[in-house]
Amino acid sequence: MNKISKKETIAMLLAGGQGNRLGKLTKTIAKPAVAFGGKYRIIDFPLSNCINSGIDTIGVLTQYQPLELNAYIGSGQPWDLDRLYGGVTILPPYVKGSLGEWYKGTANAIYQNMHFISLYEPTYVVILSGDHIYKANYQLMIEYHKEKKADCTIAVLDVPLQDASRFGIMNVKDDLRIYEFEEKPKEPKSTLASMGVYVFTWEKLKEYLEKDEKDKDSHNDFGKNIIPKMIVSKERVYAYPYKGYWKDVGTVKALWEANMDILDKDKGIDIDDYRWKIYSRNPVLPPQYIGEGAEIKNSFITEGCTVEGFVDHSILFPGVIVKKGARVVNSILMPRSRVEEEAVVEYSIIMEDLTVPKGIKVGEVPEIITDDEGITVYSEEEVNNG
Amino acid sequence: MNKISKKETIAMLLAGGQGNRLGKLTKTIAKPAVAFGGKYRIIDFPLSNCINSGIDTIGVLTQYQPLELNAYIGSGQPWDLDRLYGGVTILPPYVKGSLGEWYKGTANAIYQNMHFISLYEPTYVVILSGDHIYKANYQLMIEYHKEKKADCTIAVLDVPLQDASRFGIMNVKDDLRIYEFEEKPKEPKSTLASMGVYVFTWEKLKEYLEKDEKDKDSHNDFGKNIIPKMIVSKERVYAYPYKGYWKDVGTVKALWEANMDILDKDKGIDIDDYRWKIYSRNPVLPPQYIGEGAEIKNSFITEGCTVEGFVDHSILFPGVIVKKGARVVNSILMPRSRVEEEAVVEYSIIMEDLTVPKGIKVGEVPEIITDDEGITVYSEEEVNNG
Amino acid sequence: MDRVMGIILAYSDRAAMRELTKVRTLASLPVAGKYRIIDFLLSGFVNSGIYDISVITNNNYHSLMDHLESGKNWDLMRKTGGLRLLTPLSRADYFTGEYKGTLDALNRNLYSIKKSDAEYIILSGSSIVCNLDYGEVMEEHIKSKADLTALYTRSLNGGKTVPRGVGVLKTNKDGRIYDLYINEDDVKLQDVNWCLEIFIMKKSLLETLVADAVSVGMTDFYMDVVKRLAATLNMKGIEVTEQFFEISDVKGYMRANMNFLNEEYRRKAFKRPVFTKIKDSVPTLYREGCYVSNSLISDGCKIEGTVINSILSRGVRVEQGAFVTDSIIMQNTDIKQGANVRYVISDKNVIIREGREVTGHEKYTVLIEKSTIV
Amino acid sequence: MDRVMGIILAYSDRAAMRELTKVRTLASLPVAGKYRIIDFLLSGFVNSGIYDISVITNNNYHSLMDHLESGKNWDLMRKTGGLRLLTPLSRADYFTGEYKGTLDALNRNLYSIKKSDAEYIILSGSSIVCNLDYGEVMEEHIKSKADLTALYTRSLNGGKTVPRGVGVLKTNKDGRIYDLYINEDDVKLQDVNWCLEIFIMKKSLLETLVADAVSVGMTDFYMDVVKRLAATLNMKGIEVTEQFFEISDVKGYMRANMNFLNEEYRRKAFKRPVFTKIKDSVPTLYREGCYVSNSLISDGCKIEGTVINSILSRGVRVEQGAFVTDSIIMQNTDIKQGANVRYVISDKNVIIREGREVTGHEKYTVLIEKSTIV
Repeated sequence: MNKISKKETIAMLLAGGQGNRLGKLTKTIAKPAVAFGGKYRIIDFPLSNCINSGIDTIGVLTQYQPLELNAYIGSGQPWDLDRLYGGVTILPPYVKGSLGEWYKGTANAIYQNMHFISLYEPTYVVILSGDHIYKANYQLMIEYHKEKKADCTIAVLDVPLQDASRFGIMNVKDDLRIYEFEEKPKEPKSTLASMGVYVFTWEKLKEYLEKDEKDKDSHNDFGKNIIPKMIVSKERVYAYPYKGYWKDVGTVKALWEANMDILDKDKGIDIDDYRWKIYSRNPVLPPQYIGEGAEIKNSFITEGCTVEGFVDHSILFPGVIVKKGARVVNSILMPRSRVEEEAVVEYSIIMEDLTVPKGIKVGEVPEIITDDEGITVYSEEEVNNG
Repeated sequence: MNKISKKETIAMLLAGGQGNRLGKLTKTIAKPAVAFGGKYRIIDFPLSNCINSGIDTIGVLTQYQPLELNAYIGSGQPWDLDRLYGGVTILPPYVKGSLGEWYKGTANAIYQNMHFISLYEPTYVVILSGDHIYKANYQLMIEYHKEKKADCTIAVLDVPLQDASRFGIMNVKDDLRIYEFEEKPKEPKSTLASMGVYVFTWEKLKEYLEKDEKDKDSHNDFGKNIIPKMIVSKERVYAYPYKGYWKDVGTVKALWEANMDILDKDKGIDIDDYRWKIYSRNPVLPPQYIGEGAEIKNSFITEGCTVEGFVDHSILFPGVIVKKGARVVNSILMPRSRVEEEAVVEYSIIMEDLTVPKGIKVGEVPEIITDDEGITVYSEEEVNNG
Repeated sequence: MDRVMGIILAYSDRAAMRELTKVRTLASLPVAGKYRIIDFLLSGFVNSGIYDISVITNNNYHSLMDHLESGKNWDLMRKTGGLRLLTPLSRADYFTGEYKGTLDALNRNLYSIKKSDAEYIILSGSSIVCNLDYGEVMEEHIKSKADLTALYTRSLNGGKTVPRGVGVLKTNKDGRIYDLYINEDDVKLQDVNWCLEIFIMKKSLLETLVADAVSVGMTDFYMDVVKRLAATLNMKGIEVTEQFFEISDVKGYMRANMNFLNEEYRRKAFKRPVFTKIKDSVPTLYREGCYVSNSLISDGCKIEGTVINSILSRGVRVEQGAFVTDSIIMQNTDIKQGANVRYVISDKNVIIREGREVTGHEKYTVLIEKSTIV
Repeated sequence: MDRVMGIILAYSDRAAMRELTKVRTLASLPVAGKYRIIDFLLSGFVNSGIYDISVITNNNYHSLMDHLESGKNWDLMRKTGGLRLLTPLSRADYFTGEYKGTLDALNRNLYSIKKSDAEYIILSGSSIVCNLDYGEVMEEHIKSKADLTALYTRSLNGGKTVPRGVGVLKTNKDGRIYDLYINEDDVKLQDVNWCLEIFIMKKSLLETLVADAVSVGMTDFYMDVVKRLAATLNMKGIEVTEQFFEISDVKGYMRANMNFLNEEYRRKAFKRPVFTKIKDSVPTLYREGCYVSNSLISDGCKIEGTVINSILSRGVRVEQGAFVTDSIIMQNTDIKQGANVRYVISDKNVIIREGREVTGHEKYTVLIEKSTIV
């Protein structure tokens, strides 16, 4: 490899997660490749955040069902990440010497790719995950990290007290230095929750990754091991208060909600912001056709769709067909799915390429949506069973 | 993923090999990424053969130390393989369900990526390996495969009888149908050796891959399992006689020889053929500078080199420096290596970025080059020890 | 199709297009919402496996250049072949100024055409919207041993009036072309072979024909090559049985667009992919209270009002109470509250202010120039 | 450097270049073997983090377009910014023909310049070979609060004669420019500030200056803006202490090339990478019996003869017994057996036949035109 010029900051994106709690949605694809918001995938958000923040060198760590994700990322061109130096690099697990090692924890995944990071001799490394929907300027966070002379800076969100016990909570001093990190505390002392976005000074991170590898009891995880160890060792770990929309789309319900949120400007995420574009790989499809007799309200509809029925508060991905007399409400229709005449879809996610047959009803109006049960995922199983 | 248009032929390139017998040369990189011929890597040959044969869809199966190989291949643009549909796709091992599986044998590697092949609905699949230096038009082989109505066609080389026992030997009938395959036979019945290039009718290959996976005693290898089984089952397996230069560069000596062969037009491989270009990723370096007092004979020298000494029958990779009074004979100088004043390098391979210090002698003239011992590989070990 | 090179003459703008081609070439005129005419032509080549394409343009080609960029979006950024934009003034001084006609355009770019190692040329105009599969016609051309093949249709503009300037091929019963004429007035002819401006021939023949004709001072490929040599050369016509719409006046432009609202036509036109420049638009947002019917809508629009029988390009806003019907609305047009737009072609970046009314008629479409505020 | 846009005026060909610029613009003239002048200019921008670049060209730009392609080779194929080639005729009819001068060139491309959201402009000519780091001078420009900064050198052409046409900046002791003149004869001046044709200013200022000057009929950026406004605007000169060679006649071209044989100069010139078009050449083959000394050789050559004090582009063949000394040999030149070439510039695709002798003199270089057989 040619010597690569130095980059001040590079980003490492953890995209290996299986996303168990997304169930059927991640049966054949990795979580970051899950479709979102009409024409995006979850990974479009961290990738677009990077390029909009001026970070043009990104390692994407993959492990679980990566084919679709790899093909989607490709050369990185859709995110303007096809560069002579840097750009986006897929980092799968590999065989070294005569042994192959899967990525164990998040920290181990980075540890195994330290040679990649070293190529660019960065000063700072941003660690991101591919599970969250938000817009953030990482450059501002790096400036903050520099100001604080921090070794590690963790983006935090102020959450309602009743939700705090579901998060990793940071207990901070007045200057926002973190003196304690508690993973899902029963009695939270603070409401500052980790967003899973870290800025590390590379020298420091390297030191801790190497130490952590030698610790046989470690889970090799950032949240469980690296960060607590750094705090205990009195390293300068700071919280960076983030304001704005942020959503972990780790469950079917959260994914559904995050989709619905983009329909509602008050919810705080505007995907149509020319100063902070969310990039994605565009399908080659004709414009959408809205037929006579169609009725559409508060919905996002994209290229290749044909709508002749009723669509309310829903999101239609590329190539979706909604026939005459069909009714789609509060639902997400994944690419190339079809709702036939007189079929009804409510509070549902219809998976790619599937057809809801004529007259069939999918999903129902939940009394209160409290958990995943509220949302029906219409997948091949349903088709085969029914 | 968008539906992809059908491709008649796709190629699968087995690039996961560690190349044990190349020793220090493959300590940190996969064999197909080993430098060759002044500005190429071994993998440039099968990739260039593909694009020159009109095959624009290639899966590259990697496993061992893939970072450098992946970075080298990148978007595939240097081989004109950066395409909207098809192009080159890196296929690393991955986790599926909750289990990760490394590629076991060559056949298993293809088996684990059958979903990738299926995306293109090909009629024919060409299986290639990343260990050989040759130029071949695979399209002619596919035409032959069609003519013979074959299920599998294997490219074969007519080798001298005394060498035959080192190869997989095909025993054929008059019409070149293979009735027997012998791996390294002690008493070869024929001199037709497999080149490790196969054309399969995809439907057939799928069938045999699935069968082979169920066979617990199988090594899941094309040569050991798939091909013999097909022959035994009376499938139409044909030999395709290849004429021309072909070299397995699996050992240090073979790699050295193959490099020396390109200096000699009579040896039958011409890398400077505008009708069959060998493409590679070009480094960004200035033209070579030949100083006063330099003496050069029968050598390939490339960009970024500075030569002030004596260079005979050698190959200099990008950025090599040969100082005044230095002597380089019958040797390969890998990228950015340096031979200081009065140093002597003979019958050697100097590894990347290394310096042969002033006045030092590396390698010696072997009486007869019969095995790897004849060629010295100058690596970091030597530097540290010496 | 390795041995075939496509040439698109991308500059035949005609006065009857009014302001539509004031800021662009005909080839880069928006059509069917998010496309430009050239997208269909390029996609036709690419889908047929032809990846070696020259686009010859004359002037006013800024929007064309801006649209095509590297050719990457049409899979035409290649190490061999790929897309080339050929402009006048790009070569040494003995040629100056704009092209004098199609022959001059070809002649001044012969140096580039000669470089390709293609055996055949498909020469295309840019005033007919089509995403043709060239595989079959190429085969037929080779089989027929014709020197030159011209493609024609018997169904142009859905049988409606064809404006003057379109060529008609006269063929005898074995398909041989014995004459060509250009209709000199708007006509409604049945049973004639409307020339599609697509010609197939060996590259070597094109080179000879162009050099010969230019050396005796001729300028037009139609009249000075096809018509003049109809008796001498073996020229064949091949009928393509699809519906074609040509764009040489505003009426034709309207018709070619509106036709995309027809399901059958749309299905055929998009059977093979049509590539265009990627713009990273968001999906279109349909707000409470909108009403949309029989319309083709591109991404990036926001619709709160009414849209009927219309075609919207990317980034169009239709505010509450606004009413758009039987219109073509190009990129980034803002139609403010309560505005009323009927039988209108609104060019890019137009603003129609609150409550304004712009109304044409089925027989006369009103045209709003680029970046106008109404 | 996100907020900086580079503009290269790529068309200042001068008569003194003889046949060298007959088939190309000055910016695409081969230099240092495998490069073109523009490679150094573009690399300077890219290495300084400036990725938003317009190249304004006038005519004869085919080789430039062919060389630059999509900009990918300079890492300038970008979704935002990237490389734009701006040609005359590309816009609507009210501007016709070639540019009348640098101001007209800028004015006719203002529409494109205005689109960029850059804050600063670095405007560069194309007759000086340099791979500058703009980081420091940008900082200095901002700190100095000057309206316009012009870069100058005190060491042009290694202190040798500077041909007429090059600008000289008059500055007072705090660096402020109070006048500019153009040397009107070949001169050998010491202690003057040779203008590098590189100017830094706010984009908004450039837009205003151009529009104002054009509206009163002016044409030249040098005389009609810098010189005319030296009293009114706060213009500063910044010295760049590197060696510079300008190419405005054949002698200067020879000098700028031969200088690359100097180790010290070469080391500085290539300290930062210089990007160029990828050609997939094989390594150069040195055959038995060749003798090469003090020469810069590109890939793809085959050398069996003698090469001394020369610069070879890609794909040059020097056969047995052939003798090349003190010469610049461009791409794909064949020097046949026993030929003798001294003090020669051989353009692309030349063949020097067996035994032929072409000899210039240190004081007069012989020029062989492109594609000639000698």
